Amino acid sequence: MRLRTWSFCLSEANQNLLRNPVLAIASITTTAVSLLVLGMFLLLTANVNQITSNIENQVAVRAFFKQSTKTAQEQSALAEVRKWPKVRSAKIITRQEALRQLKSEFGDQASVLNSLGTANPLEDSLSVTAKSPADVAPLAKSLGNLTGVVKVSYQSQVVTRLFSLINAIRIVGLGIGILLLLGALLVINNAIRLGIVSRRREIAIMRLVGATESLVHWPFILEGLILGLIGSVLAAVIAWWGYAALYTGAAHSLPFVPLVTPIPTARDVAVLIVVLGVLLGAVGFRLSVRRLARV
Amino acid sequence: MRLRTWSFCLSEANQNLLRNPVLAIASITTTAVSLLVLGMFLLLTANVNQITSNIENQVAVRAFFKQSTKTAQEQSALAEVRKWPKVRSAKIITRQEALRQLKSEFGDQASVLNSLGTANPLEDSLSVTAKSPADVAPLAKSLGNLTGVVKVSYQSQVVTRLFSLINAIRIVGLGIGILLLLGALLVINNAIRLGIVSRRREIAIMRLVGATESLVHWPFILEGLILGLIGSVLAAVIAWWGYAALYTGAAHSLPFVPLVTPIPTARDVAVLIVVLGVLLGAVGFRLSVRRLARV
Amino acid sequence: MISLRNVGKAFPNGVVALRDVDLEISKGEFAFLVGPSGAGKSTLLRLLFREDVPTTGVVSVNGHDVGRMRRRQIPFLRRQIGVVFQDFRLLPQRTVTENIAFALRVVEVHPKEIKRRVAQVLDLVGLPDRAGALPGQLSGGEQQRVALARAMVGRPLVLLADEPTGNLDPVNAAEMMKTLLEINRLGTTVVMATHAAHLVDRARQRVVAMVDGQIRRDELAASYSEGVVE
Amino acid sequence: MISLRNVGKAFPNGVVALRDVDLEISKGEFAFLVGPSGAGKSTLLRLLFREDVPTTGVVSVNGHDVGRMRRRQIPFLRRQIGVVFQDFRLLPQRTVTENIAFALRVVEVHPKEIKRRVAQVLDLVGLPDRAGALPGQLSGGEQQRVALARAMVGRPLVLLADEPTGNLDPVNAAEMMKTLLEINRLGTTVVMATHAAHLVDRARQRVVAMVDGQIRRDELAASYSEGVVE
Ligand SMILES: Nc1ncnc2c1ncn2[C@@H]1O[C@H](COP(=O)(O)OP(=O)(O)OP(=O)(O)O)[C@@H](O)[C@H]1O
Ligand SMILES: Nc1ncnc2c1ncn2[C@@H]1O[C@H](COP(=O)(O)OP(=O)(O)OP(=O)(O)O)[C@@H](O)[C@H]1O
Ligand SMILES: [Mg+2]
Ligand SMILES: [Mg+2]
Repeated sequence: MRLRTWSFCLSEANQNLLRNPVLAIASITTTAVSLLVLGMFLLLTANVNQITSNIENQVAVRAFFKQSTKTAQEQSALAEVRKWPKVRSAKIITRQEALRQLKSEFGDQASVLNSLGTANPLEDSLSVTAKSPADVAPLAKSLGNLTGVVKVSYQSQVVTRLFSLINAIRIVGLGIGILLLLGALLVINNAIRLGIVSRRREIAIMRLVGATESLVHWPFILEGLILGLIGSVLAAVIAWWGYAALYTGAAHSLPFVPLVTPIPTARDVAVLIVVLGVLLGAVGFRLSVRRLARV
Repeated sequence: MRLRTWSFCLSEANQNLLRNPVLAIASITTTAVSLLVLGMFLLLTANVNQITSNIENQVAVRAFFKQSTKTAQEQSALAEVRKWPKVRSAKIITRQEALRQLKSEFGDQASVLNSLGTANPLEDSLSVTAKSPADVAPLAKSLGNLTGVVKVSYQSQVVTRLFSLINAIRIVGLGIGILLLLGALLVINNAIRLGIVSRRREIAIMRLVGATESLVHWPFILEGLILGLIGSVLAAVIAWWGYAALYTGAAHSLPFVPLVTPIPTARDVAVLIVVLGVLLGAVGFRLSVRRLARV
Repeated sequence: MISLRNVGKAFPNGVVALRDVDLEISKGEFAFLVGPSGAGKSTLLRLLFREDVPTTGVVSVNGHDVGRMRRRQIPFLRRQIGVVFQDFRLLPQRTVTENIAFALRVVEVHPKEIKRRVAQVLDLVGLPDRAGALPGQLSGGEQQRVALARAMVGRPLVLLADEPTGNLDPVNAAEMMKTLLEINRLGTTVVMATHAAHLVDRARQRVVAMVDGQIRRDELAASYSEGVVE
Repeated sequence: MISLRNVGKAFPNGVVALRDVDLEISKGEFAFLVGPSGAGKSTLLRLLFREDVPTTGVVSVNGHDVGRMRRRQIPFLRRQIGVVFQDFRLLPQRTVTENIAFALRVVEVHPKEIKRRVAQVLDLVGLPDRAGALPGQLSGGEQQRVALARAMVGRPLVLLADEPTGNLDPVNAAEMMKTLLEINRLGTTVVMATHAAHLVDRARQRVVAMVDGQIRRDELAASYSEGVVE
C-alpha cells in the first residue's frame, strides 16, 4: 500500500475509536484486566519459585552406612547414585562432618552434646537431593537397597507439607495461567468481533463505494493493535508500579518476606504484558478476519 | 406487569439472544472465563489456607527459664503471657517433657543422647504460639523481658521462609481476588453496554411505536440474567468437575498432597460462582440503565 | 386534536427548522403538509409524537402538552399516534408480521386478536404473501407499505405519514392514498407530508404549505401549487 | 457498456425477482427503469455492481463478467460505477463532506483534489451549507442529494440511480433530473429506476418497463406509461 493509504487507514482507525468510545473503553479495560491478572499471577509465581527453589535445594535424603563400611565402597555407591535419573545431587557426609553439623544445628542446646566428649556415635552417610519432591519417596526406597546402607531417613513433616503446598500451587497455578491466557485471547477476540458486528453496515457501505479488502481490514487491524497496546501498557504500568509499591511496603512491614526484586522481574513481566497484548490483538484479529469477510 | 407482558419480555430476550449469537457467545464466554478464574483462585486459596493453618499452629516461640526458677513464678509468667493480644496459646514445657520431646525428635539418632544417662541438662520453658507469623519477632522480644527468662528461641529458617511464602501469596492473592471480581463486573457490564449500543436503533424504534420503559428494559435485564446464568453455570460445572478430577488425580500421583476435598469446598465455590454470575449480571445491568435511557 | 402555537425549533448546530409556526388541525381532518426539501415538514411531524421537543412555543395533541409531557407519559401518547416514517424504521431482524404485531404487543392486545388484525392490514396494503420476509428482503415500496400497515394496525386517533408514497409506483401510490382517505373517513385525523403534487391535487383536501420553517399557505380543498385552480 | 443475457434471480426464500432478462445499454446511453413496486428494478441494478449475483445468465459491465468476477476485482468494478441507493446508505457517523470524500479516498485521490471536487458536487446538488452535518441531521431530500453527490464525485463510467427523486419536491426533483441528464451528456451511461412518471415523460429518453421480473417494454424516447403519445 502507498503511504497515503497507510495514513488513511490509521486515521480511519483513530476516528473509529473516537466515535465508538464504549467499544474502545470496553476493549481496553478488558484487555488491561486480563493482562493485569496474568501479570500479577506471573509475579506471584516468580515469588513462589524463588522461595521454593531455596528450600528445595535443602531437602535431602540421608542414607546411613554401616560403621564398618569402607571408603572405597562408599565412593562406588556415590558414583552409582549420581547416575540415577531422579537425583539432582549427591555427596558423602562423613561421621566427623555429621557431628559438626549436629552441634551447629543444636545451637543453643549444643551443651547437651558436650557430655559426649570425644566419642562419636554417628555413621557416615550419603546425602542425596531429588530433582522433585515427588521423587523423594522412591529415591529413599532405592537408597535402602544399596549394599552397606543400614538406614534411610528424610526430612520432617513441615517440609512435606511445604511441598504439598508448592505442588498444589503449581498445579492449580498452571491451570489458572493457561486459562488466563485463553481468557485474554477470548476477550480480545470478542471485542474485535463485536466491533465488526456493530460496524457491519458501515463496512458494507465502504465496500459498495469501492473500498478494497485491505482498506476495510487495515483500520480494524490497526485499531486492534492500538487498543491492545493501550490496554497492555496500562496493565504493565499498574503491574510494575503496583509491584514496586508492594515490594517497598513489604520490605518495611514484613522484613522477613524476601520478595523478588522489581528489577528485573516486574520489569520483565511488564514487557511481557505489552508484547502479549499486541500479540493477542493480532491473533484476535486473525481469528476474526473470516467473520469480517462474511459481513 | 401482567403475565402476558412478562412472557413478552422473556420471548423478546430469547429472540434477541438467538438473533445476536456473537454478542451472546461473547458475553457467556467472558462471564464464564472471569468466574472460572475467580473460582480456581478461590480453590487455590482454600488449599493454601488448609495447609498453612496446619503449619501455623505448630510455630512456637520458646522462652527458657533459669534452672532455679520456681514453679509458681513460671505459672504467673504463663498467666501474664496469656493476656497478651498477640498470643494465640501458651503452655509450660517442663525440662522432663523437653527431654522426652528431644529424644523423640532425634528419632533414629536418639542413641546420641543415651550417653547422657539420667542427667538432664535442659531447662523449663514457656512455649507460646503467635496469632500471626508477623507477631513472632516482637513476641520473642517481649518474652525475653520476662523475669526469670534467660533465653528465647524460635523456629528455623525453613519455617520463616514458609511464612514468607504464605504472606506473599496472601498479599498478592488478595489483590488478584479483588481485581478478578472487578474484572468480571467490568466484562459483564461491557457486554451489556455493547448489547445496548449495538441495538440502539431497535430500541429507538420500539420506543417510537409506544413501548414503555419497562418493556424496553426488561428484555435486557432478563437477557443479562440468562447470559449470566449460562456463563456462570458453565464456569461452575468446569470448576467443580475440574477440581474433582484434579483431586482424584492428585490422590493417585501425589499422595502426599493433601488437597481440600471437592465436597464441600468445590461445591460451595460452584454455588458461589453461580450466585456471583447472576448478581454481577444484575449489577452490570443497573450500571447500564442510564446508558439505556440515553440511547 | 392537533395544535401548534408559536412553535420554533432550532437544532444545537444552529439550523433553524421551524419559525413561529401556528397550526390547528381538528379531529377527523385530513391535511397535506407540502413544501420544498428541508422546509421543516418532518421536523414538525416529529414534534407531534415527541420524537423531538420544540425550542419555543406549545405543541398539543389530543389535549396534552406534548413538549412538556413527563417521560413516563410518552409511550401512551405514541400509542394514540400511528406514524409512517420517511425512512420506514422497521426492525431489521424481525419479519413483516412481527414488525406490524409489535405495535399491538406493546399495548397488550390478545395474541389471537393481533393475528387477525395483522392479517387484515397486510391484505389492505397488498402484501399478504410477504408476511414472513425480513425488511432487508423487501423492495423499497414494499417496506413503505409495511410501515403504513404498522402505523394503522393500532387504530390510532392520529395518523402521521411522512412521504408515504415516495417509493411507490403511481398505481400503488394511488392505492395508498385511497387507503389513507378511507382511514380518515372512519374518524382518524391524518397529516401527510408529501411531494406528490398529483396526489394532492386530486384529493382536494386541506393543504398546509411550508417554506423555510414557516407556514406560507393554509387552504381547504386546495392543490399542491399556489393559485392552481382546477 | 451494460449487457444482461438470460438473467434470472431467485432468492433463497423462493422469491423470483428476475426472469430471463435480456438487456443491452450502450456507452453514453440514458435509460429509465420503470415498473410497479416489487417488479425487480432494484434487484437488476444490484446485479450490475455485484451487490448480488444472478442465479442464471450473464451480466456484463464494461466488458467484465460481473457475476463471475473474482472477489478481489469487485472494488475496481465498483469504482467505475456510481450508485444512488434507494435507501441512501450514507455512513451515519461521518459528515456530508466525509461521506462524499470517501468515494475518492478509496481511489487514493490527492487530498487537495478531493476537497475541490467535493465542494464542486455539493454545489451542484445545492447543499454547500450542510457540508458539516451528519446524515441524521439532514432531511430526507437532503440525504438523497448527498447520495447523488457521492455517486457522481468519482466521475464514474456508469451511474445507477435507484429512485433518486422519491424524497424530493417537484422543483428539486427537476433539478436533479437536469443534473443527471447533464452528467449523461458528458459521457456517463445512466440507468435510473423511478416511479416519477412526469419526469420520465418530460425527459423523452429510453424507457425499460418491467413487470414481475420481466421486461415488458423497451422503447427509445418513450414515456412512463405504455401507448401514451405526447
Ligand atoms: N437533527 C438535526 N440536526 C440539525 N439539523 C437538522 C436536524 N434534523 C433536521 N435538520 C435540518 O432542519 C431542516 C428541516 O428538516 P426536515 O427534515 O424537517 O425537512 P423536510 O421538510 O422533512 O424535508 P424533506 O422533504 O427533504 O424530507 C433541514 O435543513 C435539515 O437539515
Ligand atoms: N434479499 C431478498 N430476499 C428475498 N426476496 C427479496 C430480496 N430482495 C428483494 N426481494 C424481493 O424481490 C422482489 C423484487 O424486489 P426489488 O427490490 O427489485 O423491487 P423494485 O422493483 O426495486 O421495487 P420498488 O419500486 O418497490 O423499490 C420483491 O418482491 C422483493 O420482495
Ligand atoms: Mg422529511
Ligand atoms: Mg427498488
